[in-house]
Amino acid sequence: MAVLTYREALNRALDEELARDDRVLLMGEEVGEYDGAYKVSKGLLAKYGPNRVLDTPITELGFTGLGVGAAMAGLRPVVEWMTHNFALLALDQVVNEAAKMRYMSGGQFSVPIVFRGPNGPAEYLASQHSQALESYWAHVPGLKVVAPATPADAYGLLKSAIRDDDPVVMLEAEMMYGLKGEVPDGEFLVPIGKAEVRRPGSDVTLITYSKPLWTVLEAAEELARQGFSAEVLDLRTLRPLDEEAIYASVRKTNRCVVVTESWPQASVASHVAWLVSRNCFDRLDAPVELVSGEDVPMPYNHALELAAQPNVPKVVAAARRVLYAEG
Amino acid sequence: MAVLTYREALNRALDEELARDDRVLLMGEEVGEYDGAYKVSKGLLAKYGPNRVLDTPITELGFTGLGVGAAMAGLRPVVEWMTHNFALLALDQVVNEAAKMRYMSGGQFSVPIVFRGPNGPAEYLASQHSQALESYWAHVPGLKVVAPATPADAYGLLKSAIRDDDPVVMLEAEMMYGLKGEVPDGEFLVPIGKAEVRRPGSDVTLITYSKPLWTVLEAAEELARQGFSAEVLDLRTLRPLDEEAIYASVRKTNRCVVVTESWPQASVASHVAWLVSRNCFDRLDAPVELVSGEDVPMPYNHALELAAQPNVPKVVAAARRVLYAEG
Amino acid sequence: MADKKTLGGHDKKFLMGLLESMHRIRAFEEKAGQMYGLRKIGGFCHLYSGQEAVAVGVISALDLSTDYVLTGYRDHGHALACGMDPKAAMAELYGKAAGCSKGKGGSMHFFDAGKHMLGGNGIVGAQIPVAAGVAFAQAYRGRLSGSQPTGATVCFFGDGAIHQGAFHEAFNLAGIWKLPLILVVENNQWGMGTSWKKVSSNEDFSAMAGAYAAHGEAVDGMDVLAVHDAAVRAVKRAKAAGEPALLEARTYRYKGHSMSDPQKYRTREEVETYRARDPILLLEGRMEEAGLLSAREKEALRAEAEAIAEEAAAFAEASPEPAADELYTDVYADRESGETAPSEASWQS
Amino acid sequence: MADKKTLGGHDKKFLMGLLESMHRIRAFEEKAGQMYGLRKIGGFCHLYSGQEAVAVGVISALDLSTDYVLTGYRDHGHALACGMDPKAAMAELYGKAAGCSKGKGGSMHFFDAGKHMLGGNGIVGAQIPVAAGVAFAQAYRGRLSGSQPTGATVCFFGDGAIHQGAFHEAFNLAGIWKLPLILVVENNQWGMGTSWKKVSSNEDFSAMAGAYAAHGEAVDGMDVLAVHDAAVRAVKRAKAAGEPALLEARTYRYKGHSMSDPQKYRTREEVETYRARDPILLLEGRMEEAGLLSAREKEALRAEAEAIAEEAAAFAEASPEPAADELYTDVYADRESGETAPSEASWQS
Ligand SMILES: Cc1ncc(C[n+]2csc(CCOP(=O)(O)OP(=O)(O)O)c2C)c(N)n1
Ligand SMILES: Cc1ncc(C[n+]2csc(CCOP(=O)(O)OP(=O)(O)O)c2C)c(N)n1
Ligand SMILES: [Mg+2]
Ligand SMILES: [Mg+2]
Repeated sequence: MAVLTYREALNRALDEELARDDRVLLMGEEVGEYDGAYKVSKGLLAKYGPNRVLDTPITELGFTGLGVGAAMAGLRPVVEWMTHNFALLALDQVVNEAAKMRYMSGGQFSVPIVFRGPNGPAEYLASQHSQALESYWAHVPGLKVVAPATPADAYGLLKSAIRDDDPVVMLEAEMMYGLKGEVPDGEFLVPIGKAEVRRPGSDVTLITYSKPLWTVLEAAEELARQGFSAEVLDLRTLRPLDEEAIYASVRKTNRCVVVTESWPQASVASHVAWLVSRNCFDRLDAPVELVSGEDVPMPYNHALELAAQPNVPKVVAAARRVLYAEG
Repeated sequence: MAVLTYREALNRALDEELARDDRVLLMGEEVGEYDGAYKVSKGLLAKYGPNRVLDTPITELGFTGLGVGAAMAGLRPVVEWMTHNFALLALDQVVNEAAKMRYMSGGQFSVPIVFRGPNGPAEYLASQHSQALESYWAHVPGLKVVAPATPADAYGLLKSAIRDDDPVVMLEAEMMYGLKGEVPDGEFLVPIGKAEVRRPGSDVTLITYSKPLWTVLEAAEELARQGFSAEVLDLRTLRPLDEEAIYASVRKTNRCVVVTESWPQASVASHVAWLVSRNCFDRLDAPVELVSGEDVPMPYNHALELAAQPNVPKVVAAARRVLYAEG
Repeated sequence: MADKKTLGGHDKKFLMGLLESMHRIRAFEEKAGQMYGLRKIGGFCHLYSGQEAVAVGVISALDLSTDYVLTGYRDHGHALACGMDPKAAMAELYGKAAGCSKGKGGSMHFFDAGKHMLGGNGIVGAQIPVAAGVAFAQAYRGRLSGSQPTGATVCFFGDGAIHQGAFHEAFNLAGIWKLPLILVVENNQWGMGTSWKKVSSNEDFSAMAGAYAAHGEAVDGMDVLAVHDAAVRAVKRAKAAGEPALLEARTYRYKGHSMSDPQKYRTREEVETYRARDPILLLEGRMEEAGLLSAREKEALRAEAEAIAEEAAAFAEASPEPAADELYTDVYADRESGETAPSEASWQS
Repeated sequence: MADKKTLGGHDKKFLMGLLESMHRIRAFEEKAGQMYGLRKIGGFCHLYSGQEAVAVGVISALDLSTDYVLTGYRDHGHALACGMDPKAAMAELYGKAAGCSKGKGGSMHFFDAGKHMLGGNGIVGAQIPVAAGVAFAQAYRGRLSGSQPTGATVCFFGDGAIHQGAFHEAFNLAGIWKLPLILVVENNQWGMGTSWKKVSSNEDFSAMAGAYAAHGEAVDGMDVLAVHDAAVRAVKRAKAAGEPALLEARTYRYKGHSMSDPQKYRTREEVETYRARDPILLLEGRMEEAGLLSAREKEALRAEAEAIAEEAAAFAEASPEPAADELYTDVYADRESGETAPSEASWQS
């Protein structure tokens, strides 16, 4: 089992899929000569050439839509958005074309495409560059949405996404690219739609996905020191949700906190919190809590930007609230 | 008290505000010579001339952003989107410019602008023209979001929105423009952020907003025939939410159904359903139910498109479920 | 053969084909309008009457075994010109299961994978980047096998759509990547109730190609032969060198923007002026003059087109509604049972 | 006065002003880079070194009591050229409460309402429609009082931004509504690591103005006087007739795209070639030649600029962090206590 960074794991997945299937291609800003703004595509231009690894102009709507058309015509493009913040410019092509093509053509056309890039806050980048936008994608039928938190999942979900016949949006995180983890040596796929228990526990379920997983695992550690056994569930896929796994965990612990770095209102996280509230109604010993990014644009100042995000004390406090262990 | 259509009420509000304050202007596709795609702006070009009522090209990103700049420079534009579906092209300007300008300038700039237009399904328009997109706006701090369901609220909320110093997104509905209702004669404002009880009741709270209010009121009527007293709460404003009014009602009835025509996942409605689940935890006698648009792109076929939307039987069934009166 | 008469270098068979195609569209749209009036069809319904020469002229320049067509919501004409079965088209307007999009797409979303008709888009301008992507796939496959593009892609859109950022972004992409993309702006002079001049800083659309160092050409959109010839030139360049082009076809729509348009923004005279240059009459007149069309042939074509439209309406009327559970199918590939995605299949073939 | 020497028609006082302004920016950016190295500043930090002649040349053509400036994320130079206090600018980079955006905006979001500097935008190209809106407000107020625009608005953006749909849409709007908008594309030849030629179907940006029937002009962006003169012409036309313009300033950035850029995409020689045409050296040389700048004056300007930058850093260092509850202020107008929105106030004044 090799230890790879999240970045290397994505790179390996792209490399293998480009090698396996010549319908697969990568396009985006700086993915070629620059080796990727965050070096995810390092070496791929050199290996696969400019026909298959394409540097685009800074025209998110245009090249995203171009990817959709290429997918309709049978290719399997991977479109890199330098960050999800910029993908707002391309939203129409994803929501109105990619997501609806199969349906509005009465099943005649597939759009096998992957849209991917970093999401959520990094550091000192202020409001326009620090948004966790997964809720926009998860809202839309016709899309699949994955948000891997480990190098192994980054690898296995990207490969599954590329092979999927539907449009898949993948959320990475700038602060995770350097994160190291074990990745099995042979080729493997992580199924889209399956959550994973990252830490078993019996007193409270902490549900999260993407980068906050690491905060939540630390919080679980701290809770253990305080005498509470927290189960940590990593959703991995945000659409379709693995409802079975969610309820199985909460039916065991009877308490739940959902943690996200996105804004709270109309979010994936509050949706999950409602699903749990509804479907585990008779089993819940406390209301489902939400720890989210604060409901403000992201400030530049570092102390303020940290305060705007979920952290260990906030998660621990929320867990203690649902454990009625306050104060 | 005059009886006006929803359309006439909006028109009256626009007319009065244009007359009151020459910083107010209206722009959008077909708002001028055509009198508005849905005739909301009827007569305004004739009355206020082409400097203040402007027909735009079909460039949603461009004219929305232009509105933002005009607002920064002290005007009070009302930007009409022919429908919210097309506003996806303009999303970046609303989310990244309008919503963040005050914050990222450290409070130096206001963006007093109103973005408005019809939202949600009409009839036979298929997937790209039949989306209820309020959750996209309600997700974003820095925006205010209103969704009036009656002519009086359409009038009073539009006037408040125009006078507000923050960007306000207003959701109307094509199928409501012809709806008639009483509108008080004198000038009045409906405060942003206040919900309204449309029908008092004691057994179950039905929470909704915009067009589905009328379905929900019918459902309440049907429930009354079946012996259940439903309270109907019209949110009117989706950001900021009137949490006080929501909890006051549910603490009285101990049961709640939220009704929306949007997709369910990561929606305003499931967020409200979670808020109720959390904040009325000890008072709820049943899980909070959600009746939403089906989780599919909208089909063209009329029977299918009706089946995709909330209707009286679905709302009644959900209410009966939380009343444990099934079967 | 010296006795074979031609018109502008085109033989009778070809010309009759153009005429037949234009008639078929005209008759179909007339019938659709009529059935809309009878409430058999609902929603928007954007008729193509008056613009037939553009779709027919351009699409007749294509080889639809390798070329592709995309358009906006005013798509009936393009679909029929691609060879879509009028029955499937009319059934779609009726929302029936036998419709070209199973009754799920409706008037704005006609699709026909077999005829390489890739829709039918409701968002003004959104088809332009998508079409660039289809052209990209053609160039890509050519490049991977060290050859020319495998075909060309035509994208139709209106005078209202050209100002969308999507046009600018896609055209630049087509230029830098040498995509075989032919952009056809159907300047019918109105975008809903807005005169194209009012919202265009530049009144020569074909000159906008200059901003992308591409080929631009203006053509009389009522003259199907002029349109055809311009398209042939553009298609040739596109396939040979991946050179994108912008064709501006000046044309006119006879009906309202959609069925609910009171048309207060224009005069009856304006409509009459263009009707006098009707694309069907124009070609008929020139063919008659050249001795290529008899009165009987002329009448037969018209009658045949009307019969086809009639038959399409009867078919649509008799067709069943989609099953209730169709609401939930076609959302994801794997919600269906074991079907292969068509784009997958078309790549393998 | 015959004894008053000039250069290209500009007197010494004016020229010294340009030189001072360019020095101030250069020294500020040097200091910012240094402090970034010391981790006093974080995140992206896009330095303007090398491009000073563009901001200074254009902004010196404006009357900032009525004109406005907007730009992208590489905004330090424009802000300083507008007269922003370098202390407030540096404090912003440090994220301090005394920063020009209270430490909430950072490097990419410099704002100064008093100096009519309207930001500082992080989304490539997004400032262009916003700037068109500011120009709209100027035209609007003029029209309502039956007169000319109340001023002009300048919008700066990069060679990478010109392909965004936002450019196309905003330029067309400026054309049809006759907005006093001057679009200045700072073609520094690289958009991050991408050569502008690689992503541009047209290698003459100023010619793109033709697509909007507008005035386009290319200018040497290292020559502050050439830039200034071109801007004066454009501003004049804009104010008189609401004619929008596109100026292409060919320039170069000396530093990496942001602080983390290894710059593998270009050679040292390329950078050196442009450094040889440094805008500051260029103006200094010409002023010396014309007898308008002594060695002592030259040295003094440089030293003064460095002192100002030094002082700015000291100020920033000593300034307090924002209070913790600042996280929640400035989200909505009514979350603050009784303050009047500045745009309201500026309208009333
Ligand atoms: C992005 C977007 N904005 C607005 C609309 C509403 N709309 C539909 S058609 C139309 C006019 C388009 O005019 P044009 O491009 O000239 O095409 P034509 O209808 O003349 O064929 C408008 C504004 C839309 N469908 N999509
Ligand atoms: C919409 C959007 N896409 C991508 C980015 C990331 N990005 C920031 S700057 C930049 C390059 C811009 O180049 P150019 O316009 O030439 O300006 P320069 O940096 O040379 O001043 C990119 C791709 C962004 N900020 N916004
Ligand atoms: Mg038109
Ligand atoms: Mg550049």
